[in-house]
Amino acid sequence: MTHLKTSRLPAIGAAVVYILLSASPAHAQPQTSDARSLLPTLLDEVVAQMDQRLIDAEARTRPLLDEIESQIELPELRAPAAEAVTAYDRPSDDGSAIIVEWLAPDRKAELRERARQQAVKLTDNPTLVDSLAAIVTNELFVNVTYLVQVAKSSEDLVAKSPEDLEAGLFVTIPVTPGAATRKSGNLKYFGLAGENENYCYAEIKPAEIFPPQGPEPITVQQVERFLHDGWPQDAEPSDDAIPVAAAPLQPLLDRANKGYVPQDIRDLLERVRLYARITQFVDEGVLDEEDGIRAITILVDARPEGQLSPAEKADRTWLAGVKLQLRLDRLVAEGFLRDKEAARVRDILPLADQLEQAVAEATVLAESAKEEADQAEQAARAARQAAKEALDEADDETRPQAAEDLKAAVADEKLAKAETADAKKDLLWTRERVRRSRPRQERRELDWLVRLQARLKECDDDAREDAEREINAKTYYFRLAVSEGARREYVTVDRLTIGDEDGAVSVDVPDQWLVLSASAHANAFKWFRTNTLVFALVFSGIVLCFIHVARRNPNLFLRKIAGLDAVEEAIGRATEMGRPAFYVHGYGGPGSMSVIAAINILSRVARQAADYDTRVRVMNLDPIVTAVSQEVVQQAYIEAGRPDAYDADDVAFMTAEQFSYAAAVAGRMVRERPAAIFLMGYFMAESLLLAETGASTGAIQVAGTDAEHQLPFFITTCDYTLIGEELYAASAYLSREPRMLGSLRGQDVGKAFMMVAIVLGVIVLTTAAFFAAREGHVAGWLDHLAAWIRHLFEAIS
Amino acid sequence: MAQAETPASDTRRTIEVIILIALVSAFLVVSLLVHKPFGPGNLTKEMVGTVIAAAVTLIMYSFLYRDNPLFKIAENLYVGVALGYGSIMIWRQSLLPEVFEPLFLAPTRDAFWSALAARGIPIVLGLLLLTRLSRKHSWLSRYSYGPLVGWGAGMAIVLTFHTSILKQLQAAIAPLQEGITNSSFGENLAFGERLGQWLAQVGLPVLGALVLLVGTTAVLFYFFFSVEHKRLGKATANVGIWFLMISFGATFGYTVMGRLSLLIDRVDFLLFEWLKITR
Amino acid sequence: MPTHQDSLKRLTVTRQIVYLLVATSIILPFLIKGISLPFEAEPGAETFYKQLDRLPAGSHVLMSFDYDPPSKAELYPMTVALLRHCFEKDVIPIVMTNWPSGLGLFEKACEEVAAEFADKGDKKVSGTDYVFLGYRPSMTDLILNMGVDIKGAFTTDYYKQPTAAMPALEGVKSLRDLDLAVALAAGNTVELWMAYGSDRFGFPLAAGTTAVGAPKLYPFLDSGQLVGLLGGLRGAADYEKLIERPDIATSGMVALSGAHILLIVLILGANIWYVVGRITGKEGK
Amino acid sequence: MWYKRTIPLILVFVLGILAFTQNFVPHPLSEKFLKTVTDWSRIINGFALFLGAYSLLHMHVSRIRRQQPGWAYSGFVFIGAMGMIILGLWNDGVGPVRASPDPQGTWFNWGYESIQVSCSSAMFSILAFFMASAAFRTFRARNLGAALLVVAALIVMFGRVTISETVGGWLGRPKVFGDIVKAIMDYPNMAAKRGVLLGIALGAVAQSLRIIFGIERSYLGGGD
Repeated sequence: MTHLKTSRLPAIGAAVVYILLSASPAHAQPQTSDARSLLPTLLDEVVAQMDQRLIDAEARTRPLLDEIESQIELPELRAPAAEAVTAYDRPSDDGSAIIVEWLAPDRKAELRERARQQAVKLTDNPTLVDSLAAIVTNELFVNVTYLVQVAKSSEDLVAKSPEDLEAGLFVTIPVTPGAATRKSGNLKYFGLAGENENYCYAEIKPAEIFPPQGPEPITVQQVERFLHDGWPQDAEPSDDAIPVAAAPLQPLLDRANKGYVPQDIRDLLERVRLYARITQFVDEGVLDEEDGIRAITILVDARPEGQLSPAEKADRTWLAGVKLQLRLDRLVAEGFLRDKEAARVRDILPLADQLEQAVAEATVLAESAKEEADQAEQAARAARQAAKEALDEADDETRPQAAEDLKAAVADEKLAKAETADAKKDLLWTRERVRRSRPRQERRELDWLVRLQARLKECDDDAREDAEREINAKTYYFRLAVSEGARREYVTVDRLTIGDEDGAVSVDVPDQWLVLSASAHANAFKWFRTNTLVFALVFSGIVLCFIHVARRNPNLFLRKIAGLDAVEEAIGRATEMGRPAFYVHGYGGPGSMSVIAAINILSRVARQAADYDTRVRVMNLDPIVTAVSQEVVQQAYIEAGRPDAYDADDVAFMTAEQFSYAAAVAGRMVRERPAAIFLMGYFMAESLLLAETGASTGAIQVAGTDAEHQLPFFITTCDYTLIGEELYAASAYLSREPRMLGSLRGQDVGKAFMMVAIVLGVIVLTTAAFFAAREGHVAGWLDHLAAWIRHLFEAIS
Repeated sequence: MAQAETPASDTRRTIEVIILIALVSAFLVVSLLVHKPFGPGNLTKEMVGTVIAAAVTLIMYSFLYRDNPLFKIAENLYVGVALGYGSIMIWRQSLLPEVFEPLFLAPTRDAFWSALAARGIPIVLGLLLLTRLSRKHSWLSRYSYGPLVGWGAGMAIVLTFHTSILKQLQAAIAPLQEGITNSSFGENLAFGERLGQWLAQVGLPVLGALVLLVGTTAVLFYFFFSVEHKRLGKATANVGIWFLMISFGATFGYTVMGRLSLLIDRVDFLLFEWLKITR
Repeated sequence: MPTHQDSLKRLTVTRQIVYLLVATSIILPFLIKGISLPFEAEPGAETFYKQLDRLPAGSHVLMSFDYDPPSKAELYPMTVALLRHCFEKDVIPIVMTNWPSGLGLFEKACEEVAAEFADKGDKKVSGTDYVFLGYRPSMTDLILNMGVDIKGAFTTDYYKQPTAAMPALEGVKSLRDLDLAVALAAGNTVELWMAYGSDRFGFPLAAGTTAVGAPKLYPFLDSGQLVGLLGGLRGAADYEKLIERPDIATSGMVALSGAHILLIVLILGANIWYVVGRITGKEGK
Repeated sequence: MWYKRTIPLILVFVLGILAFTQNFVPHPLSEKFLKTVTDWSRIINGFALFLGAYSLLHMHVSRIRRQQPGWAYSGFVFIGAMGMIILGLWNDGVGPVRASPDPQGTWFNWGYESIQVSCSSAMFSILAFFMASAAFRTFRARNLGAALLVVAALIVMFGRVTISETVGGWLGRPKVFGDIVKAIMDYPNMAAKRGVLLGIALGAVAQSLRIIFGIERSYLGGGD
């Protein structure tokens, strides 16, 4: 039960008291990662005590629990109701999957209810009944798994019709229901409440179940030959062979050639296919026998890359070359390669093989060299230690000699270390070293081959994607089942609709499977982003409207900003003292917000200075901004009626480099000792340097920046600081420029909305949480409102 | 930082030059003594690099005394080196793989044509961008970067809304306290323990959530320009300012660590790599 | 104006004294051996660590190192620690950057850490066990592009090897296929990675920043847009602690403590002086 | 003239609206469009980077040509830039195409490590000194706001370094300062940052809007 009714003040007081009190005994702190649970970690001791009490309580209640568990009857396996099962065409953005949604029967609640019934028999403490029921539910509840069976037709093996399901032609896929998959296809967004947490969603990816067809189907003979040749007769076939050898081959191959098989078997069959082609080419004389045997030897080795020796790795690379060679004719036929290019590939492949062999050899050499160097280093270290011991034990007579020895040993060790380092580097760079030792022409050819292979892979990937898209677009029929161990329950319907649209007849059919159908299509709209769209459009409308309004009426109300009075004051003071004012720009080109704002403020400052006949010196970091500033200052003098008083040298481009800029501006500050300094724009680390130097000259400083992390420095060193957006507001306030003014007003509307949304949202949600445990009309209504608010601001990635 | 010119500055300058020369010689002597570049195979690229790095580091620190010619030389050299490095890297990492290689090193004729189809127009647009250097034809470059600016703006509207506004509002609009369902324990505890439990589960989280609520709203209000800050408004804006100040303070506290660690890194370099002090 | 000159001179002197104090407080801890300040990793760093640690071998982690040499001191230790952790777990780091001037640093980091593991007999090969993609211009568009097709955005890696057939990138078509992304930033790139990357395409993002940049990322940590945050050298030291490989960052902690204490004493002292001055009616500046 | 200004502005508008829409359309065609535009952007921006390098060099050239004060220093920019470009193109005989396998690192890398890395690190580390002196001189609890700033800064500074755990250990709770820092960061700091963030985000959206609708044109540069 929450304690929200308690007033806040005692809570704060109690928190302080508790923190003070609990600061004494040392205790291992549990690490928490949740940002909001930090303060509670201070209370870990109490919690630990609570835990202990709970453990004791558990020990006392164990017999009771056992009693309940032996009595209880587990809820039976039930399939979801047919009405609550739906299949969506367009669940995924790229159109790669069908989504199935169903409302799972709430077994957990059922189980808890049964446990409660049992518990009531044992105790009459209602709290204890609740706890016991909860514990029993947790202990006994088992999640059932769901299965989707997708129909496939006997002829082309890809989904055909619902009849296939009855004929027993289907692929069974276990699905893991999760909430993550309900995205674009789901219309339940934008403030629609009432989501049931028992909804499950599963993705079915047709292209994974029925992957695109390989180039040629594999025959039983090929597999048998592979099994026969692949392993020496005396040796046991490796683990990989067993699934192939143990299963009846033909059906497996049918599935493999065009259907759903696990990845490892797919890999194995891929090797069979390659093997078949190699033997075929050996038979036809395209490959010589030696190469054929070598290829097959490499092929049957199924070890992962990491376990191979350098030479074996080189062999694998060679095999990849052979694969390419075997494809060449087809590639030429497809127009991917020209004859000349195919011939070039044939020429290069042996070179590539030679290179790989050389790399393998060099690696072995480098490895042994490194080992030797390691040993040498160890020996040298031992020698040095021995020499040191000798020196320690030496008497006066032998001491000089021992010292000499030690010196020599140290030098030796240093040398040995250097050699080890070299050997290490050598080993790391072996491949590059060998490659570099080849003639230039050869290297160029090899590079070409690498690029060709990459291009080939790209094209293959594209082709596969196209094929997958085609597969996805087909219509699939499937049914849903729930399973627990060997038991299986299908989702069934009692009524079937037969006939076409004109004469549909509804028939009673008891326990007929519910057959769903869908095809994977790509979405056209992200429904879950509807709220983003609406908010963005509304906000854009408001901003554009206000810009329009501001054009007609530039006197839109803006509150006065404290720092702005200071601008006038500062110029006034400069006039009094007869010293110049400095205006220092920050980073950014003419398009950046802060520079636009700074220029607007400059135009006002310059105008005032022109009126008072005070010089303003403007420092710039950007050449274009310099030009714009010059225009602005000149304009100010013209408006003041004194165009002749304008001096272009007052507006100077200092330099574009951060520290030179800081040094140059700081230098001028110290020399010219301005009476007022304005620092406006986006500043980085140099902010401090400028503001501190400025402060030391005794000038009034007014700063304005949207660089948040520099604000502490400005706030402490300057007399007035425009914080963040105040810079833009100040510029709009001074310039009355419609685009600034209008969008500022639009932003204010946005901010007002956000403030209201946050405050009201928190109030509603808190109230709803408070009433959550109670029954009643109000509670239900609040719950709906809270859920609606949550959905309204739900942003899904 | 430059000092104000005074009549005494001549003598001062002489002294400074002498000190400077002394420091430079000291640096060289120390470097020679520590690194011993004489003898076969001793003078390596690495050693020269370390000494140069130490030199420029110390020159940079001379800025602490005041701006000086050595600092300016090092700084400009650095700008140049950075420029050169940047140019080479852009060539290596951008134009070479995006423009040169796909077209001129295409493995097949087919690859060349598909590369040209995919990259021809942007390459032309990229070349148009270079017209910015000419005053007369710079308008041509607008055809290449204009659309990109528009594209970026369109993207930014949606993505900023999503990331910085909606996601943040979603996090900000949370109940002060999610209901505690399990009230079974705590029945027969001492008062202190119950208080502790209450604080841990209700009091402090609610307090924190309240601070968040008040702070966020007040800061938003501070940057609200359409009403005058009077009475309640002034109070709220003041609360906003306090929150801003605390956050600036926190940022400063963090920043200190950042800046000091830069210094630590350099000191580490000077002591252990240049002076070769054993750790 | 004599008073002005005086105040200037006083200022210069105070300043130079402070400089000297800072320098001493940093150098001394390095020279005095045997000081060690035990510490425990902060919860924030631990969350980050767990995100990477839970990944199975062969997972893909994108590491965008968006900083340049000036921020090396803070972020390079993090870079090295993260790479070590990846290699230890046999997770495949896909390294890239949006700041070309840092390329040399990242190349060095990858190669040195790989060499370190090769030394232990666990050879890490570019293209198989890790990928260094390098740099491409136009950050936001690059992220969007990678969200559709990573290999199209980086047709070749830093070493000019085509990415199309790279074993390390097997199964990674777009950003959506990542198991985790890590952005180390000296600027505002974390926000961009969030807006254009993780929130747009949906993958977990963790961040490491310079100390300056960390506080402003807290709202994103709270909203779950970031799954972890390492701030500054302390963050790096925490991470080194967690992977049990104390290195540069950890050794910097003592010096950091010294300098911090010095600064705290200075600020406190100045404030007490100021308050006393105010109470006694004199100007306490 | 219309082809100098109007058509580019229309292009800005069209692309802006397309980008806006693209975010709500997950169809593969829309993704393909996204890929095409971003591919183009990458290529075009590659050229833009050279533009930046050029204008920096140009600035230094004109500084030397006009013999502005300190023009001689600009010469060092050229020495640095040309040196690095030559080293980079030569790259120990490998050319700029691939990274070099030389275990010692190439001369190009050498220049980068010993000049660029150390110069920029050193330059930034100077800030440590400035920050210390500025903090010492200017951090005063003049009013409530400034006092909050100073106190928060002191607590965070102390809590973030490891010595706070040692001191905390004396008090019996090593993590106590770390926890207080975390509380400051997680509550008041985050509240302020979130408020600022929400405001800034609205500003950024408004700026983008103005660009799309041609209200903000300063990025087009001067001229007609």
